[in-house]
This record gives sequence, structure tokens and C-alpha cells, in this order.
Amino acid sequence: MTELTLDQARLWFAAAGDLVEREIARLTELDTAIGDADHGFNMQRGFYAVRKKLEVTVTEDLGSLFRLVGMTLVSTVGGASGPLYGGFFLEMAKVANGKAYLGKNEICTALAAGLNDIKRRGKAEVGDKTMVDSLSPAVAALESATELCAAFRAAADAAKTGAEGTIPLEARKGRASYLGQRSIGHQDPGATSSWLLFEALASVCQQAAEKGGAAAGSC
Amino acid sequence: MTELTLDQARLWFAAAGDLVEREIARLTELDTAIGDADHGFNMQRGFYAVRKKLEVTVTEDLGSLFRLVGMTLVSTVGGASGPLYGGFFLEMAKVANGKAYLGKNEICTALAAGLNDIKRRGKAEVGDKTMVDSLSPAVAALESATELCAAFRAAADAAKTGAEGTIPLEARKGRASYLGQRSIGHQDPGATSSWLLFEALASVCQQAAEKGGAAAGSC
Amino acid sequence: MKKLINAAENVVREALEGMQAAHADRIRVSLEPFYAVRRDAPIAGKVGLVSGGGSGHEPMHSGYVGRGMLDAACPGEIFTSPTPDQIVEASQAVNGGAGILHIVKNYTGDMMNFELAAEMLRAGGIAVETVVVDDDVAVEDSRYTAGRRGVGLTVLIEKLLGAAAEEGGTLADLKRLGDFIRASGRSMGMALTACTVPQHGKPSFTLADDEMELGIGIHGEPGRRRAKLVSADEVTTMLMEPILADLPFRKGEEVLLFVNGMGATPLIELYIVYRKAAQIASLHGLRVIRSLVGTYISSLEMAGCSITLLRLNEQLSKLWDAPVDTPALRWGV
Amino acid sequence: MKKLINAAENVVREALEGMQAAHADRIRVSLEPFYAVRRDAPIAGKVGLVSGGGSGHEPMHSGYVGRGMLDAACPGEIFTSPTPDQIVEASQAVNGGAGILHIVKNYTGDMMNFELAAEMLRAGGIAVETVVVDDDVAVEDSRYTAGRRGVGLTVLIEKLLGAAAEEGGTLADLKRLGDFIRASGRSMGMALTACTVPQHGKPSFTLADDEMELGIGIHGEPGRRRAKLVSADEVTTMLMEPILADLPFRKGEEVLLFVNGMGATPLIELYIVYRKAAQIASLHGLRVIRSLVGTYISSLEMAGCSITLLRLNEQLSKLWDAPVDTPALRWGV
Ligand SMILES: Nc1ncnc2c1ncn2[C@@H]1O[C@H](COP(=O)(O)OP(=O)(O)O)[C@@H](O)[C@H]1O
Ligand SMILES: Nc1ncnc2c1ncn2[C@@H]1O[C@H](COP(=O)(O)OP(=O)(O)O)[C@@H](O)[C@H]1O
Ligand SMILES: [Mg+2]
Ligand SMILES: [Mg+2]
Ligand SMILES: [Mg+2]
Ligand SMILES: [Mg+2]
Repeated sequence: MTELTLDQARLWFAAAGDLVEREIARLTELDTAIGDADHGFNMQRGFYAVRKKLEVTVTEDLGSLFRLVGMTLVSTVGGASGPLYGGFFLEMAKVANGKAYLGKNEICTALAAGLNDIKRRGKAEVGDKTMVDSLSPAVAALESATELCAAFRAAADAAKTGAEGTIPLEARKGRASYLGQRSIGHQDPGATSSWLLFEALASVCQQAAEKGGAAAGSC
Repeated sequence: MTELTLDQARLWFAAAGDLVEREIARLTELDTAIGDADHGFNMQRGFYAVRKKLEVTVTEDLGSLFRLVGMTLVSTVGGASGPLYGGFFLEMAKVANGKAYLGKNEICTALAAGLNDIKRRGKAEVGDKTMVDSLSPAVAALESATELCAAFRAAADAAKTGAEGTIPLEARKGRASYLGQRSIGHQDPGATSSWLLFEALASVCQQAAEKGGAAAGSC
Repeated sequence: MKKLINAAENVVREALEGMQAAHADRIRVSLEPFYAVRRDAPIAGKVGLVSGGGSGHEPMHSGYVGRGMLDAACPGEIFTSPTPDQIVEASQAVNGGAGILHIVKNYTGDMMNFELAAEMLRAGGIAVETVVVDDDVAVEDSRYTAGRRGVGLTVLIEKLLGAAAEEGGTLADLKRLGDFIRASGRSMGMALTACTVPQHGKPSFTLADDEMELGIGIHGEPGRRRAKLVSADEVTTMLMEPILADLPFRKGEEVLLFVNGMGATPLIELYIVYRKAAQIASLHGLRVIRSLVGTYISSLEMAGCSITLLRLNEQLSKLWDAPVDTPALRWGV
Repeated sequence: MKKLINAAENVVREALEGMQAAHADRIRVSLEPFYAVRRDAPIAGKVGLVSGGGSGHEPMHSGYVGRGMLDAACPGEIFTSPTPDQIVEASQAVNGGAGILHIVKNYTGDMMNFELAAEMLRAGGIAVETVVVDDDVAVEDSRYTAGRRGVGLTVLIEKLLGAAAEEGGTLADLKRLGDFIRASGRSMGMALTACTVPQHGKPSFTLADDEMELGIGIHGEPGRRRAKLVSADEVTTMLMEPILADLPFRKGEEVLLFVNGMGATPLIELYIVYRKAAQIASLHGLRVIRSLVGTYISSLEMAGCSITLLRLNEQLSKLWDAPVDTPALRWGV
């Protein structure tokens, strides 16, 4: 696979929705320890709304798809993660405007733009114990492979490592920061859901590649 | 012992206070099951106030002693048991007015008058699952012996049996009546504290008799 | 037992001291014996309204002392009726020469202590009338028993009679009106958890996670029966049906609907109960024209709720809307 | 989890429906999206006051909608900030042409959602200002962190700004006054028990019988530290000292003392806390001239309390006394 098409991007959101649905309890548990026990339901509500919206909406290009996703998340998630993830996809939409597919470079640019929006909005840096701690290494890891599926896989793995890396951190941003040192020892819920988004992306690419591979014999 | 003197009556209230103090938990547990968990503290507060009052008050006769006890209970106990026990001793005071001691018949009359006041005030009959169920047989049992200490012992035993006899009853009066059939199977707290009062009376008589016996060789 | 208290035996006194400190502009508190009176008492020519009962039902009764409601409240120990001297002294303190009205919940202890006090007051030349509240449909009414408990309707009676007294009602007027209101309201309650009397230190009963008590009073006692915990809508139905059938409330009547929290139940849940209760009332053909939702008569930190329905007429609606200025109920002033 | 609810996912909607049914004389509720506005909104020429935040803090914010307080409230899901569309639609519904003031508690989610909404409203030609509330002294203030939480002071700011808006304050006036009040009040809270988010179904933390959490917020989160449960007087001291030291409050100042219940703590305990808090304030040389005691900003059915101290001046005292007519706060009308 060398590009992300409209269909694959739609599959990405479906897969993300499935993954979030499956991991509600885990996300909620993490948010119970250092937050307010709603992150699982916030994500579920958002991606369920996205699924329903996509079912009834024809999107002409990746820009309008990402815009629809971003707007839906903003208007259904609430909390901190709503504007952050919403803004992420709205920012990607700008890069993807009018495009039926994105090549690897464009994808990197779009994801990096999304990440920057989160950092700007949340005034968060790597090390603050937020979703930035998984998103930032994920975006960086895209460079580590030239092939798209491999890059997504590397990004997902980096996100996972980044999420786990939040455990020893003391939170400086978001709700967990109110706990001070007591936030240490817990994995950040938002960093965990960010990893799920990359995991969904990697798995969709993988499946497309396998299908394509079955058909064309190469990735 | 053939009569109840002022000193012995004072010892009675001291002994009743001790017994109540020792049985707070039991009375409260009983009142928790079918009432509002305050009977132990109500009795304790009342008899503690009686003790304090008696410490600083000289009473000239049994009438003023019983009146003081009755008034103190009325003004410190509250709840259902306050006016009932208070009225009990105020009624006894009428019979004992101006007397330095009471013979057995007078005691019977006084206690019966007290019981009648409780029945009138509480509109309760034997079988309603109240203090009347221990007081009534106790007063009746006074007749079963001519000797005073023996009569008090018989009364205390009858009170105990009466109190235990409330267990299978369905309450018709007091707070326990709100439970309907659920009041069955529990011993009435007020019937239990009434038994304690007679128990105190019997033991004070017994001790006086033993002392008297040591001095005079006969009861 | 987890409570914000100091010593269990000081709870009532310290809470009264706190009330005095917080509401010195409205009430005066006596600590020896315990009672609270409105700051401007006695009011010459006005009937003095006095209520009271065990503590643990806050804001009732001390929170309802003030213009347009009670002249005095006598708090006993937790769940223990006040003693006659409290009632006598409080009544004397608010005696404006037009007589004293006692509002008494129908518990043996409350009844007897208020009765003793009334006798003493009358012996002192003060006219006293008593309005009894016994609105709890969970308890069967019978002349062989202690009768029904006074619960949620107490708050409404205190408000309505308070307004009538403020407007100059005579003792006889108020007694008549009180008895009329008593005959126009019904209540029922339920619990999700027990409560703990501080001095006792242990919960009054234990419920499994899927159980509730139906037909409770306001003293932490178990209810008429234990049942499986069901949805808020079903619970509401189980409370509303006996209430509607008992008075009975009839199609076309105007009512006040009062959903009360038992102490630990948050307002968000009470509104869920109110929603269903209003639907049921309206299906029954009633017009809910006044409402009250909140924790107004409690049972320490018990979780649960009670519902009270009161039939209104023009006079009662007006009295409900009249100004009231107490620590816990305030409007119109 | 024992709650009077139907389905966990319907809690917010059904409670709003209940509020609508109970308070149709004061508020209008929108269910799509969720918001509540005062019945007579929009009021031409008056600045529209809009607040909001997660649900679970009842009576805040919907209970504070009405004359003399908020024009609109936007409740999110339990403990979840509302979304920008709620805020935008509510703001538009109460836009009387004099601009909109957003009162926002300083949580990342609330801040970002209100900010997005403000941008959209401004794009639509409506002037929007924002007053942030961040009064919780338990959290260190630092520009490297999310800063302090908005807690008890929110209720007071909404009341005071509501009164100022009613008196015709301009958007600029209200913004200035809001920032002034923000700088004049401090709070701190503690918990005896956790609470349970209905959809989660499990308590947010567990405490032993002899433990408490100090420095909690209003979202069921653990506090700054766990400590041995001590007496009410000691707890009060542990809350008051950091509050007094932080602003700092100085000898001779006049203050409003607000003792708030977290949801399941009965009023009788709050008065015990108030008693001690007033003593401490007065030992510190403060004059407590206004008070508020009750459950006004809650964390579902958490047991515990918070204390808020607000420095008053003549203007603020007058604004506090001004008429307010909302479901949860009513006086003077
Ligand atoms: N300032 C911030 N910058 C980046 N991410 C943040 C920030 N604040 C919070 N987050 C992320 O949001 C997550 C919490 O999301 P969620 O629980 O849905 O919202 P809320 O905290 O409002 O309840 C955190 O775990 C963290 O990853
Ligand atoms: N009508 C009555 N007649 C006689 N005794 C009664 C009556 N009502 C209650 N009692 C007695 O009072 C006891 C309860 O006393 P207590 O707990 O002190 O008062 P309360 O019920 O007001 O809390 C009952 O156990 C019962 O024995
Ligand atoms: Mg959260
Ligand atoms: Mg009792
Ligand atoms: Mg009692
Ligand atoms: Mg949240």
C-alpha cells in the first residue's frame, strides 16, 4: 500500500470505533485512577457518533471526511479530549482538502499538523503526561520506514511505548495534574486512546495490504 | 427488710443508673432492630441526670424523691420513654407524698399507680409489645410473696419473662408498630429497660437484707 | 461510621451553634435547653408556631424558623423527641399573646412530650392548639396502633400555616386550616441505604447491593418491606400508587408535588424521580401546579427519597407562594 | 452502585426533563443539545450570563438559571465538559444584544470547549467575554501546569455577576467585576467517601473507615493526599488554614463564609463545620458578614465538604443580597 484512500480512511474510523468500544473499560479505569472516570465513555460516544455520521454521509474527499470526523468529535465528546481530538482531525482536514488519497509524505504532514494543533491547544509538551506523549513519538516514528504500512506499524508501536512511558511521569497538564505526585505510577488515559487510533490505522493498512497482496502479490 | 426507706430508694436509682449504663449497648441494639437506635442513650442520659440531681439535692421524703426522679426523667430523656418513665415516678410520688418509708402494700399501690399512668398515657395494653408487657406482670408478681425482697425478686423475674415474651409479638404501639409483622422476633427495648429497673430494685433490697442480716441475723 | 463530627454527644449542640453563627440575622438559638426562635420573636398579636422533634432531619425543623414559617423549633437529640421543658420555654419565648400552635409529627414520643408541654403552658394561662401530622401511607391507619407517621407533609404544613399565621390567622383558624391540610396530603418513602446514629456508631440495618427498603420513615428504621432494587421509574411508581389511592386523589385536582431526598441522595437523582412522579400524576388526571424538589426532611445520611402529594386549593396555593424567610426556605423576601 | 436512576446513559437527559417539569415557571430546557435558559430569555439590552460544565454537580449549574443569576447553563455528561455547540446554542438563545459572558471553571476541557464556542460566537458577531474561576488552594498555581481548579467560588461568582448583570452592568463591567471576584475568593475541599460515575458503576477510589482525602476537586478524583480521618474541628482547620494563608485574608476584612456539602453529607454535619470555620475566621480577625451553608456544588453522592472564603466589599455585599430567583437559590423575589 502506498497511499491512504478515502475508503481506507473510512475503514480507519470504523476500526478505531471498534477498538475504542472494546477498550472502554480500560480507558475508564485509567481515567478513574488519575482523572474523572469518563474517558472511555467520552471516546465511545464520539466514535459512535462518527460511525453513525459516516453511515449516512457521502464524503467527496479526504478533507471533508476528516472535517466531518473532527466536527463530530468536537460536538459529541466534550471534556478535554473532545476539542483535542476534534482539532487534530480538523487540522488534518486542511492538509487533505480536495484530495481523494494521501501519499506517505502528505500523511506525515497531516498527522504532524494534527499533533501540533493538540500541543497548541493543550499547551502541552512531551513529558507532561498527556496524549502528546504517545502522539508525538508516533508521528516521529512515521519517518522510520518508507513503506506506508510499515510506517504506520512503527508509529503504533511508538505510540504504545509512549503511552506506557507516561506511567512514571508526574502530570503537568489536564486533570491528572491536580494529583501532583500521586499521578505517578499510572498510565495516561488520553495517551492510551491515542495509541488505539494509531493501532487502528496500522491494522487497516495491514488488512488492505494483505488483500492487495492476495490480489497483486505485493504490499 | 420490710419497708423501702428513703436511703434504699436512693440506692435503687443509683443501681438502676449503673445497670442502664452497663446495658446501653443492649438496649440500643434492641431499639435498632425495631426502633430508632436511641433507647440506650435515652435511658443513660436520664439516669445520669438523676444521679447528678440526687448528688446535690436533699429529699425530705419519698414523695419528693420520686417527684425529683420523675421530673428529671421527663426533662432529660425525651422520646416515648421520657414521659412514660417520668410519669411512672411522678405517679408513685403521689402515693409516697410525705412518707419517709413505704410498707409493702404502699409500694404495691405506688408501683401499680405508676403502671396505670403508663397505660393511660401510652394507651397500651399487655400484648402491644411495649414496656407494659414487663411492667404489668412485674407489678402483679409483687403479690406472690409477702416478704418485700422476695416480692421484688419475683417482680424482677416476672419482668424478665415479660420482656422476653415480647419477642413473638407484633407491635401495636410505639415506633415498632410501623414495622407491622417485621416487628415479630425482636424483644422490645422498653420492656427490657423496665426489667432493669425492677432488677435494680430487687438487688438493692437483697443487699440491704444481707447487710441487715449480718447485723440483725434476720431479713 | 464516617462523619464530620467531633464527639457524638455534642452533635446537636455544635450544629445549633453553627446555625446560630450562620443565621444570626434570622434566628436566635438557646442551648439550655435547646431551641431556636425567629429573631424578631415574640410578635405581638401573632399566633406563635412551634414545632420540633428529634434531630437528624435537617433542615427540619430549625431550618424553617423565620418569617412566614415557624416561630420556634425544638430539636431533641438525634431521633429523640424534645422534652417538655424545651417546648415550654420555646413556646413562652414566642408567645405574642395570640396563643401557640404546636405542629407535631405523630410519633408516640413527640405526641406525649408536646402534650405534656401543652398542659404546662395551659396551666400558665397560654392557649395552645395542636396540629398533628400523620401522612405516611406506608403505615396502616388503625385505632389499635400508634397510627401513621408524620413525614414529608410536615414541611408543607409548616410553610402553609406559617404563611397563614403571618397574615393574621387566629389560633382557631390555624388549627382548622392545619387539620384541613393534614387531611389533604399523603407521603411515602424508600431507602437505598441505612443511616448511622452517631452515638450508636453502626448502621441501623444492612441492605445488599440489589436491595431497597420500601415504606420507611425518617428515623433510619427499616421499612414495611424489603424488595429488590428496581429502576427509578419503578420505584417512583411504587411510591406514587399507594399515595394516589389513599387520599384518594381524584382526576382534575390541583396538587403540589414534593420529591424529597433522605440525606445522601443527590439532586440529580431526585429530579429523575420527580420526572416520573409528575408523569404519573398527570396520567392520573392531576394538575401539578406547585413543586418542591430537594432534601427538606432527612434521615441523617440515608440514601433514598420520599414523595409527598398535597391537594391544593386557591387559599393553599396563595399561602404556598407567600413570602418565607428562613435558613432553608426563602422566597418573596 | 446504588442509585435512583433508570439507564446510566439517560441520567443527564432525564434529570433535565425532571427540572423542566418542576421549574417550568423559571426555566426552559433544551434536550437537543442539552441546555437550560431562564424562561424570559433573551432579555434585550442585558448581558447574557452563560455557564456550564459536566453534570454531577447539582444544583450547579442548571439550578442557578433564573432572574438574578445565570441566563443559561450547559450541562455536559457526568463530569464531562459540555461541547461547543451546546454553549453556542445556549449563548445565542440568551443573547439580548449586550454581549455574552461565559463563566468557566478552570478545567482543560471546560476551557477548551468554551473557547471554541466563544470563537464561533464571535465569528457570528456576538461579543463574548470569559471569566475563569480557579479558586482551589489545594492545587499549586503554576504556569507549567493546568493551574487551579474552579470549585466553590463558582457558585458565588454566578450569584454576584448575575445580580450585577440584572442591574445593567455592561459586558466590560462584568468581566472586570468577575476577575475581581476571582481574585478575592479561595476554597478547599475534602472527602469521606468517593462517588460513582453511573456509566462506570464503580467508586472512583476506596478509603478505609479511618481515612479521608484532602484537597479534592468536584469530579470524584482523589485529593492531594490521603490522611487519617480526624474530628470535624481538625478537618475544618486543615481546610481553613491554607485558604486563609493563600489569598491572604487579612485582619479586619469582611468575608462571606460558604460551607458546602459534596453530595451525601447531611446539613447537620455542615453546620458543625461552619461553627468551627466561623470561629477560625474570627480568630484570624475576619468579620463574617454573609454565609452560605448547604449542598450547592456537589460531586454526585460523595460525602465530604468544601469551604470557600470570599472577601467582600460594599458592592459585593449588595450584589449578594440582591434578588435571585432560581430553582436552587431564591431570595428577595
Ligand atoms: N492540556 C492538555 N494537552 C494535551 N492533552 C491533554 C491535556 N489535558 C488533558 N489531556 C488529555 O486528555 C485526557 C483526558 O480526556 P477526558 O477524560 O476525555 O477529558 P477530561 O479530562 O476533561 O475528563 C488526558 O488523559 C490527557 O491525555
Ligand atoms: N404507647 C406506648 N405505651 C407504652 N410504652 C411505649 C409506647 N410507645 C413506646 N413505648 C415504649 O417505649 C420504648 C421506646 O423508647 P425510646 O426508644 O426511648 O423512645 P422512641 O421510641 O421515641 O425512640 C418502646 O420500646 C416501648 O417499650
Ligand atoms: Mg476524564
Ligand atoms: Mg427509640
Ligand atoms: Mg427516638
Ligand atoms: Mg471529564
